[in-house]
Amino acid sequence: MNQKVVHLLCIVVLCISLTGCWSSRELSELAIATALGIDKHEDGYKLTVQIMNPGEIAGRQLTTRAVVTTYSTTGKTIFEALRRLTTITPRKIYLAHLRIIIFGQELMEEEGLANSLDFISRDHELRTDFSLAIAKDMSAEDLIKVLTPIEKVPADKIFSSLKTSQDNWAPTKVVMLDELISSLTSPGKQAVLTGLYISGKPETGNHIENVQQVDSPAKVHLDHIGVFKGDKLVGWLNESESKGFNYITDNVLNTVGWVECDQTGTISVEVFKSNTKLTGLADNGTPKITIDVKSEASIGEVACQIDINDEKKLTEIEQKLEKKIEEIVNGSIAKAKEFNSDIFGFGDVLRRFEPKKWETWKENWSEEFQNIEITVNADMKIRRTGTTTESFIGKIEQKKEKDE
Amino acid sequence: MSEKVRISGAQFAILVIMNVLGTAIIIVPSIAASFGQQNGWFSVLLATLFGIGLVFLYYLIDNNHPNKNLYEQLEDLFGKWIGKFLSVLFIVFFFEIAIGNLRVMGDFIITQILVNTPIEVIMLLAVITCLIAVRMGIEVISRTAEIFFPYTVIAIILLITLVLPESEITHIQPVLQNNIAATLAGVIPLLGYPFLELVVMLAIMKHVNKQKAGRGFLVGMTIGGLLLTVVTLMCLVVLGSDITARNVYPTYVLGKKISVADFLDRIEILVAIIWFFTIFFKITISFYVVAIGVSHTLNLKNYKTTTIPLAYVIMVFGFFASPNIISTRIFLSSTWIPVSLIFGLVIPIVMLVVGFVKKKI
Amino acid sequence: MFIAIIVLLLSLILFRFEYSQVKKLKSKKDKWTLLVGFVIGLYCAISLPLDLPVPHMNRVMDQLVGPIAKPIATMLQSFRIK
Amino acid sequence: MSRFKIFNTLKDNKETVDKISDDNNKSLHKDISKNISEVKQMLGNSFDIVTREIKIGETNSIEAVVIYTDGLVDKDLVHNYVLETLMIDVRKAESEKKINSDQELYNFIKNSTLTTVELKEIDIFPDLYHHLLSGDTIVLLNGFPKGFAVGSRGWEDRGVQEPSSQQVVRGPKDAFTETLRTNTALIRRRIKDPNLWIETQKIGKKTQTDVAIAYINGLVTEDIVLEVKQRLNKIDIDSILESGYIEELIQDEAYTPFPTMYNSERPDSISAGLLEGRVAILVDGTPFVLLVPALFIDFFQSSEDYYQRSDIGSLIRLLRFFAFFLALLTPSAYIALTTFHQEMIPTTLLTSIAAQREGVPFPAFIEALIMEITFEILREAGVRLPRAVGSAISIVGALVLGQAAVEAGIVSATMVIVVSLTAISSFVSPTYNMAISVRMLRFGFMILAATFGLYGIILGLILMVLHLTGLRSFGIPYLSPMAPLAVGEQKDALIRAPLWMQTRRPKLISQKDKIREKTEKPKPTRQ
Repeated sequence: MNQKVVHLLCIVVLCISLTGCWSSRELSELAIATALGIDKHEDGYKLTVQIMNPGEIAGRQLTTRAVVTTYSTTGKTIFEALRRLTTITPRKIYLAHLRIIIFGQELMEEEGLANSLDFISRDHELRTDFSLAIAKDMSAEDLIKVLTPIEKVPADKIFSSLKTSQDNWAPTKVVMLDELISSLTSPGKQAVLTGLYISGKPETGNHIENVQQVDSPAKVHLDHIGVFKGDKLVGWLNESESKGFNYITDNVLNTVGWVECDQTGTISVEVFKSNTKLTGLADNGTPKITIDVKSEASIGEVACQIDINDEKKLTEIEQKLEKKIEEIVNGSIAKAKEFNSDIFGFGDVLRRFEPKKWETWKENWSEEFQNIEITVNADMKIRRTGTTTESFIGKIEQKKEKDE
Repeated sequence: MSEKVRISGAQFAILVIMNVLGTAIIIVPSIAASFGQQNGWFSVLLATLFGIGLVFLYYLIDNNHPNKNLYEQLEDLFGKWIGKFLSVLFIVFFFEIAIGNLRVMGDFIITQILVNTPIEVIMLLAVITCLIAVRMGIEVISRTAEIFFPYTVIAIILLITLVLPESEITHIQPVLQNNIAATLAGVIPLLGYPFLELVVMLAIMKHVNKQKAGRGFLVGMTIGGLLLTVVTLMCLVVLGSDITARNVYPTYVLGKKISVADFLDRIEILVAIIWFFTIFFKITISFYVVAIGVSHTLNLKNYKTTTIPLAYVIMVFGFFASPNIISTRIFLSSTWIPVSLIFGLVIPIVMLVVGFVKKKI
Repeated sequence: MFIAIIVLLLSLILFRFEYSQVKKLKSKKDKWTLLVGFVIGLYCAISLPLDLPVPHMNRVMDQLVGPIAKPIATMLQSFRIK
Repeated sequence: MSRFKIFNTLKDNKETVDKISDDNNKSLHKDISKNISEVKQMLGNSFDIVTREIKIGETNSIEAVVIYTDGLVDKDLVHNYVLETLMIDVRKAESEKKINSDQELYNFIKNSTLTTVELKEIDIFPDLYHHLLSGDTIVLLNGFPKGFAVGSRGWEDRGVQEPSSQQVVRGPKDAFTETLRTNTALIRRRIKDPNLWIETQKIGKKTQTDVAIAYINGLVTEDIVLEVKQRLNKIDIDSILESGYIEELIQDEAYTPFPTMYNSERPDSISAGLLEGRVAILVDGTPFVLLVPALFIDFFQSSEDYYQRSDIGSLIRLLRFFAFFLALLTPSAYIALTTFHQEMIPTTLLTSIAAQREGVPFPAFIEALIMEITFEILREAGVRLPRAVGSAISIVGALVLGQAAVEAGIVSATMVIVVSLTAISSFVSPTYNMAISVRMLRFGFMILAATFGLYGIILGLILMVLHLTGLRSFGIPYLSPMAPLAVGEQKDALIRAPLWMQTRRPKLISQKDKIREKTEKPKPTRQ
């Protein structure tokens, strides 16, 4: 009965469909951005964007042209700078596949993070699955320009090495956008960002020779964690402090630690499981935090004469490792206190355990943070010894002695 | 006039669920978190309990007048002219639900999915689809809902399970320790949106088998409310209260968090598009109810007469409903509360009381 | 202007089809409702391209229930996180 | 080619014939020569009409004529049982002095001479033409304004062969043929139940095609049978050449891309349908038999599902539904993802797609359209071409076109993959007509995807489902048992439960004689 009308409407739908394709963008009209660098500039911001050249990555005939290109502009705001980029880029920049955003150190120290972050969190094109980092002692622009071997797209290299080093080595941390924002806004936590820097000859980084040599002259490193207070960068944690930070924030998936033997030499262990529990307590009005680190490890390398078949010796090693973890953790906390920045989220812990007291501490938490009492309990269990039991090093040593 | 068709209890329950979720699923977590912070999920839970209470009220009303829809009941209870006047008010209320949801849907699509497309076109397409659905009748609507329901539920369950690894229970701790007053206050806007809007179901309840209507309503309301609660809870647990409150569409951000083995990620649009089903049915039901209301009030022979003009009006009023997304949020937590209380609670209670009194006499 | 004319033309075709359907109902009221409804609908339709005034429903409601809504809103606002 | 003898029951044709020839109810003449000349004139001296004038009897010799249509009759039968008996037996009988008058001779011929099963007296011309053209032999005697129609139908026939569509690996390999009798026989051989009723009627003013409706009385809902009959009676058309004519003229909804009647050339599918309480419509002259009511899911079921283990059958059925959606949505999803929602594609995949599209001059939508249309043309060419070259050419065409187009940079390799995936998926459908619907709808979805991305696709899906839920096939909701949901029917919908679990017939189609079987779950009898 009303079939006619329905069909008419369907035709109308199709007509409308045929007249406009407002939001469509052909793939060949897009410049897929993989990394974004934000630096301070006298005009406001300097924006550097790394765009990949798909034909060089997956095309059928690869040439020796670079796989990525970078463009830089300046602008009063980031949004403005990004749009101004269209005057020099051949295509519209597409940000949804961004892997990493790098901030220049200068910008972080002087300007702060907040203004840059708003655009990043507001723009619909940007997702949340990219990581953020700081260019340590250099501008983000220089860092973005470095070509990397193996991983064709440099941003991919940085992203994946951030991930693998977080998973296997521990002194770095992949910081995603929402985590960063929530630690920036939370009164009981301060933000951190991993630092990146170039070693070798940075000036050769953006030449194709950088990837043509076996040993690239310019390499990207990542092993420091930048500490924020408010939204400004106040300092850096070194490798061992970064590791301590990751122990406290329960961010250790797998790492390697070593202790010295009784004699000369070292034993390395692979920590394959680590859990940290933070408990807060208000003890007579002063905040108190207990850090329980429970780790399991296996022996990875024995470079000294030791009989690891001996349980007592194993317990000794365990105790040494525990002590070392405690040292690392305490070192990290001391550094944080030095910067007066609660990067571990102790305030958040107290908010959860002592919500009432927290309300009183919240106002001047940075002072309270200095007085915070911290107890570290490390518990290390060695579960396995690898594929061999006793090391052959002992035998070699004995042989040496005999030969002498 | 309304049709003489039957819909099954299960179909009715599905329609109720679709109406509870509707657009609410994309913005309720934000509203809840902006009040109760980490306890926002509790506000939604309380509102759900209230909603379940509402079911009994509506069930009693319907039970007094089986086989009569809302407009017929109003005329029965209050006489022809007062009844018609109240019907008109209800029609305006349902009309507002239709255009409000249309607008929220349009805003959502152009903010997140089709950025450069004019909102008029998005809304026009949705209205045309709704129009076709409304003209096909409540039977076809409820059957279509039946077809799409599994996908909606699977999408929500997938969302919940896939973001589970990202969740951190610390985000909602301490549980119910502070912010209690704000948590309770947060229930109030949630009552109006979406639970009191469920009064719309009174207008189609007569098509449902009398015994099954109440059960369907109850089941639908419970499942819908619980899904809303769980989605809010997941938003809070995964994103934290701050980001949940800050985002306009936190559930969509939650969808962005889906990542299974670095392979099954970036599927939030798919999830969002599937929620579109719930929104579609919410708009369609309100549209349908407005259409039968108008034709009942004017004593028309066929409700389809009014559908095409109404489609024009809904489209344009939807476009002008609110100047921007912020005003929609303000509207939902201010004006909409008394309005929905009047139509969803006060008038139904009066109807119930008058019904009882009349029966006694 | 151009869009308005297209909208009008499409609507007239739609009206023709719909009117032939409604005619079958043999009800004067239905015919009149359709006619009046279409006039209102057309006004709405061309108001978009021609910028004619259309009431903003949310604002109308704001004004109608403002006296009750205001205190509730301020009360709620006080509970909101800052 | 085997030769089939067809014996038709003559009596039930009377009414229809009367109805058709109301205007021309001319009686036969007494004079035989007048009759002959009238017949010859009416049929335009067609050369396949054979008239053999003979004289019967010795003493009471009567002029007679035997008329038949060459090619439609079984010549042996005419020779042995008509001509021979008339010319020899009558003479013998007469010589024994049994026949005295012409009237007696007439009765003798009628009762004792013509030794065929079917014999009918005719007295008007329309009857004569009808029988003559149906393959009966007409015997007219001089002096009588009436004659005999002797059932002698028998013509060259294709014989029962393997079905050309709906092939199965396991299952019966016979198929319906162009002859109605053979087809009914094929069904009867499967269902030896007295309640299998077959009613015929003639449709088509010029073609006079036999259309039979078959159903199992007691299983079928009478309303459906009545509805089928009423709809068939409403048909007023001059020709019915295939069951497609019937389908188009009696379906519920004229404007729908979806088939609301099932057709099959497999006797086992049709028998299974009859046993579920459906009605089959058989049309003379085509091997495709219609089955009503037909539901959406019927088009995803193959009779082989029931001959295999239930788990295999279920999985394959699910695969078909999946393939349905692939065939429907793959190109549109590709367009939507590459032109609207690039963020949904994993970066590495996006890079390789982007690299391929780098040199392609067309937008993705146009590219998809070109490839889809090319493919449709190839497929159509493959079907119509002589069988020997058809498939080879289509494959070669696809390969050459696809490969060369990619090499030349006109289309991207991904698009070729997308189109071939779509094509393969559309071949999975066990019924041809559902596959055609999908082919058509695909283009609509592509347009929607090109303008609104996934939003458009979703709107299209909602519209499609709205349309599907609104459809009915002879009163049965098309999407049942999914919407309205019938939990009990799910055993034979998306999946195929083991036979011993399907104890009841589909209740939507028939409410009568609900219990199908009472077999218990099989287990060894000895513990």
